[in-house]
Amino acid sequence: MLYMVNKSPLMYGSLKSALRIAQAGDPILLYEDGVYAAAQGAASEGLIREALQRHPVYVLQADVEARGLSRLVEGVQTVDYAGFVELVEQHHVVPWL
Amino acid sequence: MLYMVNKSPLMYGSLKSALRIAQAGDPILLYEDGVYAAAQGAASEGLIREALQRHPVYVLQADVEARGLSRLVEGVQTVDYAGFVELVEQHHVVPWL
Amino acid sequence: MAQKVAVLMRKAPYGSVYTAEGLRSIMGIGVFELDISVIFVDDGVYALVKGQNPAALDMKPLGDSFPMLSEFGVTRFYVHEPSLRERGLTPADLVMEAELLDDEGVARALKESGVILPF
Amino acid sequence: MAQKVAVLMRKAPYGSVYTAEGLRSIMGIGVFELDISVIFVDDGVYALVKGQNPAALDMKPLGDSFPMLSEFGVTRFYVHEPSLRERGLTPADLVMEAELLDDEGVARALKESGVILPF
Amino acid sequence: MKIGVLILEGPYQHEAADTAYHFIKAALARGHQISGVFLYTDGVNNANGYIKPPGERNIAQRFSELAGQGIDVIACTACARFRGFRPDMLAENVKLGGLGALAEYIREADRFVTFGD
Amino acid sequence: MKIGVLILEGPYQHEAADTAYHFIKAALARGHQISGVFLYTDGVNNANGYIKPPGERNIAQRFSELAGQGIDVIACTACARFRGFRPDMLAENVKLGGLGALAEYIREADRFVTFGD
Repeated sequence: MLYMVNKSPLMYGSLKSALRIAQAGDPILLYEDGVYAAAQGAASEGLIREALQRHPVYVLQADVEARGLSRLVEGVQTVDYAGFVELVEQHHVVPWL
Repeated sequence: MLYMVNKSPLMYGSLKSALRIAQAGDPILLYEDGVYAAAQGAASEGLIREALQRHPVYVLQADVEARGLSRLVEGVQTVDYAGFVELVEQHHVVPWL
Repeated sequence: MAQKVAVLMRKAPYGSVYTAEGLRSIMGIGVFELDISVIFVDDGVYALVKGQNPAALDMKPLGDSFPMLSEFGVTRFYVHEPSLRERGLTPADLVMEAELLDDEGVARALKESGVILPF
Repeated sequence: MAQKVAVLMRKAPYGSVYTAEGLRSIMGIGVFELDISVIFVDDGVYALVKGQNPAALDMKPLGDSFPMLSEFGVTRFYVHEPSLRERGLTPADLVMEAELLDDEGVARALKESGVILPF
Repeated sequence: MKIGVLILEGPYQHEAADTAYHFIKAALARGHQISGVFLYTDGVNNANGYIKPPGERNIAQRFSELAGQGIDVIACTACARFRGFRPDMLAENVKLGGLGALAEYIREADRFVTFGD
Repeated sequence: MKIGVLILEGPYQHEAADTAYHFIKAALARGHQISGVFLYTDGVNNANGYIKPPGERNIAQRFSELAGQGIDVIACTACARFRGFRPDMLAENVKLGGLGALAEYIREADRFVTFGD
């Protein structure tokens, strides 16, 4: 299952909650304001590093660029909208709105 | 200043953030989904108990009733819309949306 | 075989329309040969709390509508037990019986449905 | 004496319209004899990050508009320093210089304005 | 006192417009004046006179009634264009206007309250 | 593959309708079919043909164009009544419909994606 998270991690509990439910190996897609979770040096970095131990973690490129996020936590993979679609081809989708 | 919080405390960071900024004596009004923070036995109870040490804490009655909240943390005061207006008479307003 | 759908309720009622519309969507699509389960996680569990009375808000109460979904053929209701506990609630506080699930149980319930509708 | 207004920016840009509309509201009301300050707290500090480029979203970049608010007579910009730090950011990451405030400083800046417009 | 109100969300999706309405009614009941209600961003949709919710509260009618009592209720013109909200959709007594109206409500008000999400 | 899409938020206020559009375009570019786009709750406002954003992306036009390419785009009738959205406001090729359309898009889809807040 592809868990999709679109909220910033320091003001919203949705990433933490999604990670609690998602099973090892389930990919996590950070999109819209969710991409802030991949920022290096943020207080959420530990959460993402833990997530990377159990999940492939993706960020949506257009949302990363929009927000001027230049330094992403190592191991986080960038996908464009085509890559987003590819993830959806491979997995059923759980939008963690 | 009257700090107004309308989000639930376990999924949103707004109560915690408002309490970080509000100065001792500033009243806190919990309204809309914010009233869940006053629930007895919830994981947010510690946060409210701490808040009560420094602030008068109010919940909006109509929102409490709507959500079936029957057990409120001791010390939290209930106001109706008229009481909400009274608080606004006494204080400038900081909606912590 | 009917397509399986999980309606995932994660939001609190009344502060926003999602609980009410999640409920309405179940009644709306439930008559069209879909195999629907409802999963309450995070603030979504508040939807099932007993004694909701939004009369002063001039809104309609939502809680008691969930048990009536059985009339639409919806009988599988799951509640994330940790979400309940963190909110100081027990199954006795809810308007209906529902199967309690742990984290893994929720993941499994989601996986059993190809389609997740989040509200 | 002009009424003091504090525009309180607490939300991240692009995911929702609030940052853009907070900005637009400042330009819109700034011409009407109001004494406006802008306070960035929580995710609001993201509004000032350098290098924003929402071209692929077909949206307009917001960051560089804030320094131009001086043309509307708005010159007091405050950034909550803990919010910045928790996001792994430093003043060098921002599009403009702003006064850094601690918790108490933000409370004081809010108190100095009778009117708070939250975005 | 004079109290100004800003609403940032539309009808039904969020409770903001409901809370604003109940607050305004209570403020009037306590003898206060409302310097104005400004409907901004999605808030403009609260002024849509075509709203017809079967068997539920009519949020547009509420603001129309307040406006009918002489309270200034103004929906942001630019937001309206973004949202396909045309002048003919305006609920009775509600008007379209620019941010100058918001500035005026702020200047006149002893207190100012924003309702949003 | 066949992919179904549900949108729960209106235009401009949240990024949901933008993300949905870019996702649908990319899905089409990869050769997929869209079983349908259902506009629910505030999502119906994405179908408002009167949207005229000066100098900005026109979100209604996007969905109108998708519908013009033969993709089913349906806005929820009941939500429309709640929001004062009348049939004459519909962007070209977009239609009003009930939840049966959503059920159909779900049944036909190999994947189903919801965009909201």
